Amino acid sequence: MPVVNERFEPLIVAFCCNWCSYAGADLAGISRMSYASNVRIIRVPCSSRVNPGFIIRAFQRGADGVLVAGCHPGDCHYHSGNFFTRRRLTVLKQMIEYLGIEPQRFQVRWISGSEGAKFAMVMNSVAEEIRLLGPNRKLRDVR
Amino acid sequence: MKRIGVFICWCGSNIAGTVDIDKVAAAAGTMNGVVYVDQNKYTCSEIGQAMIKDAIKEYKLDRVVIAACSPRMHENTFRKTVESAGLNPYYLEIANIREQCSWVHKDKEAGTAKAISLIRTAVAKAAMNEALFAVEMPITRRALVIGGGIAGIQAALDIADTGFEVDLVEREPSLGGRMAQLDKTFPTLDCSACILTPKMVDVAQHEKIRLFTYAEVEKVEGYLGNFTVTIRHRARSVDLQKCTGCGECLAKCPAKVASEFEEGLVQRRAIYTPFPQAVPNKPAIDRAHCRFFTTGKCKVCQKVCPADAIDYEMEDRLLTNGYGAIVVATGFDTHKLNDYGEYAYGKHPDVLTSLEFERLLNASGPTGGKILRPSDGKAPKTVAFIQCVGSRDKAKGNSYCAKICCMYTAKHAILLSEKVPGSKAFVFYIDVRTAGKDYEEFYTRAYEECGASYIKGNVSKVFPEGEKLLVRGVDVLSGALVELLVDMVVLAVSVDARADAKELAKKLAVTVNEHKFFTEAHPKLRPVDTQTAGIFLAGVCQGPKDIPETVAQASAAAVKVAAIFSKQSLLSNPTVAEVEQKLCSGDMSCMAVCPYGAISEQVVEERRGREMVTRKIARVNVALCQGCGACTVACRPGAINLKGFTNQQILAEVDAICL
Amino acid sequence: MRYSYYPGCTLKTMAKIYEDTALSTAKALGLNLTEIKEWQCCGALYPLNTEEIFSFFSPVRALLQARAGGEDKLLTLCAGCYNVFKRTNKAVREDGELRRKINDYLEDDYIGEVEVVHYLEVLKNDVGFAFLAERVKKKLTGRKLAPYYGCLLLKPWAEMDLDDVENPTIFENFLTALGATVVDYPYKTECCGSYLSMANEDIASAAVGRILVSAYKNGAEAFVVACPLCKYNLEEYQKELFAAGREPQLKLPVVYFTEILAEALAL
Amino acid sequence: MKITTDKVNSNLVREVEEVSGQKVSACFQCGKCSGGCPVVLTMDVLPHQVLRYAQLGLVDELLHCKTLWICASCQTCDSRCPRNVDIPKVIEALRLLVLRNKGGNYLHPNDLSEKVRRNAPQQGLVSAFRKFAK
Repeated sequence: MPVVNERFEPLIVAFCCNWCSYAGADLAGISRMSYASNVRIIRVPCSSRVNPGFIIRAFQRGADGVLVAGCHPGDCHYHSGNFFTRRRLTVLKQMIEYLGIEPQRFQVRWISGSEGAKFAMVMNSVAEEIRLLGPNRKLRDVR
Repeated sequence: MKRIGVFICWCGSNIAGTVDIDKVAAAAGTMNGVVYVDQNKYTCSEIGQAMIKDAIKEYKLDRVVIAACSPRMHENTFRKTVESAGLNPYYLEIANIREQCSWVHKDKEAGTAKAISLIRTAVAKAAMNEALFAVEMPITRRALVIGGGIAGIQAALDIADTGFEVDLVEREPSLGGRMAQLDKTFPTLDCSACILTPKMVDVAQHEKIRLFTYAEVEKVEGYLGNFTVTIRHRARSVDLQKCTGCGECLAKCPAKVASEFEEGLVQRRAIYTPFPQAVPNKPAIDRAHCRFFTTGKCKVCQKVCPADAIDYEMEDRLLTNGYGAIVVATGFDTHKLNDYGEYAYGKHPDVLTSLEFERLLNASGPTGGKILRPSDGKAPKTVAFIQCVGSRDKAKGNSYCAKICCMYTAKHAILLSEKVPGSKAFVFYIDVRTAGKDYEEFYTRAYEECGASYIKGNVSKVFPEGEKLLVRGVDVLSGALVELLVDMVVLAVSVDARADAKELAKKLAVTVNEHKFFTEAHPKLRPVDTQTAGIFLAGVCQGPKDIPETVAQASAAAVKVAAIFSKQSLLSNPTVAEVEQKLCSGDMSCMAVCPYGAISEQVVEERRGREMVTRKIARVNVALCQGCGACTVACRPGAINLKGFTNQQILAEVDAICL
Repeated sequence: MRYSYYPGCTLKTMAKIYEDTALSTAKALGLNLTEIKEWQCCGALYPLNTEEIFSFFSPVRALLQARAGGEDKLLTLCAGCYNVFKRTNKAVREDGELRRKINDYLEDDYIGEVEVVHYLEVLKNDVGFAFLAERVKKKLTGRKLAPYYGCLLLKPWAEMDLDDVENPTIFENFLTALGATVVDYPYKTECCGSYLSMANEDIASAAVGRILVSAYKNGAEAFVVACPLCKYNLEEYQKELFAAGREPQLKLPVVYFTEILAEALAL
Repeated sequence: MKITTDKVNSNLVREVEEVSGQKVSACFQCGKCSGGCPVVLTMDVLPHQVLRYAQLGLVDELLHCKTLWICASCQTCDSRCPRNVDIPKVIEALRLLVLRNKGGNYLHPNDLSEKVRRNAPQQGLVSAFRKFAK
């Protein structure tokens, strides 16, 4: 067995709603809170814009984890969007688990625009959890 | 093939410090469709913007990616730059390599790698960007002001003075709010009512202002420029048209309740005007306490009313109006003292809150402006003022400083010395905070000229000792125990957000902080705006502040409203949903999830084979659509897309990230 | 209604009358108290530091015994025991780290299942003061009684959660139910000096003096207490002040609330 | 007394914080603790000063003060503290630092008065020896 010295760095795709979580990510930056660099943020207007297809696609293309972050339920900029998100993604989560993907690889979190520290904390904990799981091999395209 | 230009900003050392710009530029040059890469120390500067414009022309760029700070910062600036170079503003894409990269990753290698990835993602999206066009939307040039205290009054007057119409909604039967309860104001000691009541009258008489008292906001729909608000006009049981305000009924009403305006120090009747200078100076019946409404018998007010203005049949009315902008000015509640048993409030009549003491000072108050003990009607010779009651107390009260108590307590001490000769004020404080013009001088006056003794130390307990009150604490500075036998104790109660602030926030779709104060859009640069366009904040509902600050904020909110109304129309947000007719199955799942009612059914005629058939499909009203995209996911055939955030664009971003 | 019952060391000796009257009144009110087996001293004090793990064993063992007895609630009388048990129980319930440490030493795992109650609390919540008032055979009309809470019943409020810490009413409502006149005085929750009287008698004496005088001035004829140590301090220093001639009027008896209850129930 | 950088940085402060589980820096010196203390008159260092000394590293001074043996742990102070500092726990930590040293005991059975021996309830004796001796 070869000795692997290099630490596995997972690739995580994060969908952040413009009004809360993306703003929270900006606030983490403004407050200079450092966090794991594994996360790539895609800005969407609302978490309800996130089509489950996007998440599956990320796994297909080789993402090791996917995070969807929106406003706290009840605080949605568009009144009700994140309630839809919650319902849709709960179903998706069950499907993803059924496919044999570890549940930690797909997470939904609520982070407000004033929770910069929480954003950083969530990024770190998600990155760490997925790092421990190792690379994702399910659903991947043969390339 | 698109011709994409990438511009990388150093932001001084903010980005260049943790991201190897040259390496990033080299990598960007190899990306699909990129024909030009440049870097600049400050891209947002005039020189930086000029560079972009020149490059667009020189290299015939048709898409632009700027790698710089957050799009929430400068997206609009750069869209204008791109537009002035002849491109559609939505051909621009921003890679956030500052807030979400250089500022959060200390490791230069990791930061550089991430910056490259972010730019690749933006390039992939930009390649699919399409020209988007805003449409002009007419706006309703009438403002709604919620709350009739000094903040709401000032905002309403300032908006109305610019010539636009204002509706002012006040929950109580009269305008005035907290300021009407005050006696004098710091640091000038001018009479609160004398400066407030003329403004109240101005509101009532202003031709551009419609005043709705005894009314509350029930429901808010719509968006900037076109809000639709339902207002509940509570049944006043008094016909304002007929009532002359003679006051016959007030004297004869047999039902008595504690007066809210007088902080419970005296009783009012069930039919009442809150205070003598009320606007409108016409009563309302408090049905919860009215004898007729509770027992079915009485009707004394009707009998004595010479104008036949009493109407027991009156019902709440719901009226719906359109507004272009809303100012929230709902004020505050004083902190409830349930958890402060140590101060004997409610156990001894001579322990008062600061607002109760304020009423004792007031010439129109229960004592006619004399400071008298509620217990025996005698003037107190020694008064202990306890500051920070419910403030700066994360265990039992508010963790924040209520900001106004130091100053109003100094005022109380000064007024005590003036009104009761030979009296003595003891002020117990944790810190005295007097930041404000002429504030420090005012505080100095309290202890230098008016003889107030300031004791640094929070009182621990007040012991009723017969007629007197034993106040026990320490002087932190000397370490001496303090035991004062005083005639009266005044508690400087903290300022709370309104108990129902959260409910109103929900109606307005704005947010509150952990203390239920409304959240401003940016703590420094947008202190009057909320995150919801077209809704502005004024006064203490946003956070504790004194009268000058409140007035300043109210005027600022008014200007914000006037700025919106200065145009006939607004440009719509072009990132709206769009239906592809041939894919739409007409099952209307999209309609069910749209929070704005922006999707409706449309019947279309189509050729199917040889015949023409009609069928229904979804249609998006671009004026109503706010671009959340919830419909795009609900659509089973995938017929709805969101412009600017299309499925194809987002998938391209996913692919670029996972490359 | 059935309860496990923890007497504690003082109730078997110095405060025997407290236990006797509690048991007889409980019986008269239809409460079934079963003394738990093999109990030890509760430790008298709740440990105020993060290091003393062993101080928790004795109360947790008693709680385990109570659980073994099959009752949901453990009834206590002495305010000291009540304070230790209630806080220990809460700590075990809420502090996972502490719970793990304690259970490492014990044969059975305890996670805070038992509810710790004081007899006064039982009278208020389970019996009900209205019901109690109906059962009174000899109304204490005209008796001017000063309730004395002390510290241990109420503080720290976040952990004890028995009543408002500054203006409690449970004692007052209890005495009112018995028909007595409640004497209100601002020192009813002030500390009597507690264990200081064992070592620093002067200090305890000063603390007690204020309480005694305030109650007396407000018309009290007797103190009603729930703690043997409070009773000791109030009685002993009253005697001293009396003997020293400083407060010669002071001759206020100090009785347990159960004694008063027994009297009202004509037991 | 003198405040020096060495004292402010001393390990003793950290030890007090560790044993007590309390953050002494949370205190903003309002004095509400001292004002309500039933036995404050006989203390040489008042409760709020205990916190102040601890903040400034004057722990030696605290280890020799009478206050440690006067506090009755009645918890009146922490029930009113606006900063959620449990002062009796801080005092307890200081007391333990003394008691854990040889000869640190404050109370010996022989010290008890005749009255206490005869009449005091067990509850009081157990409490006193747990507080004042190891």
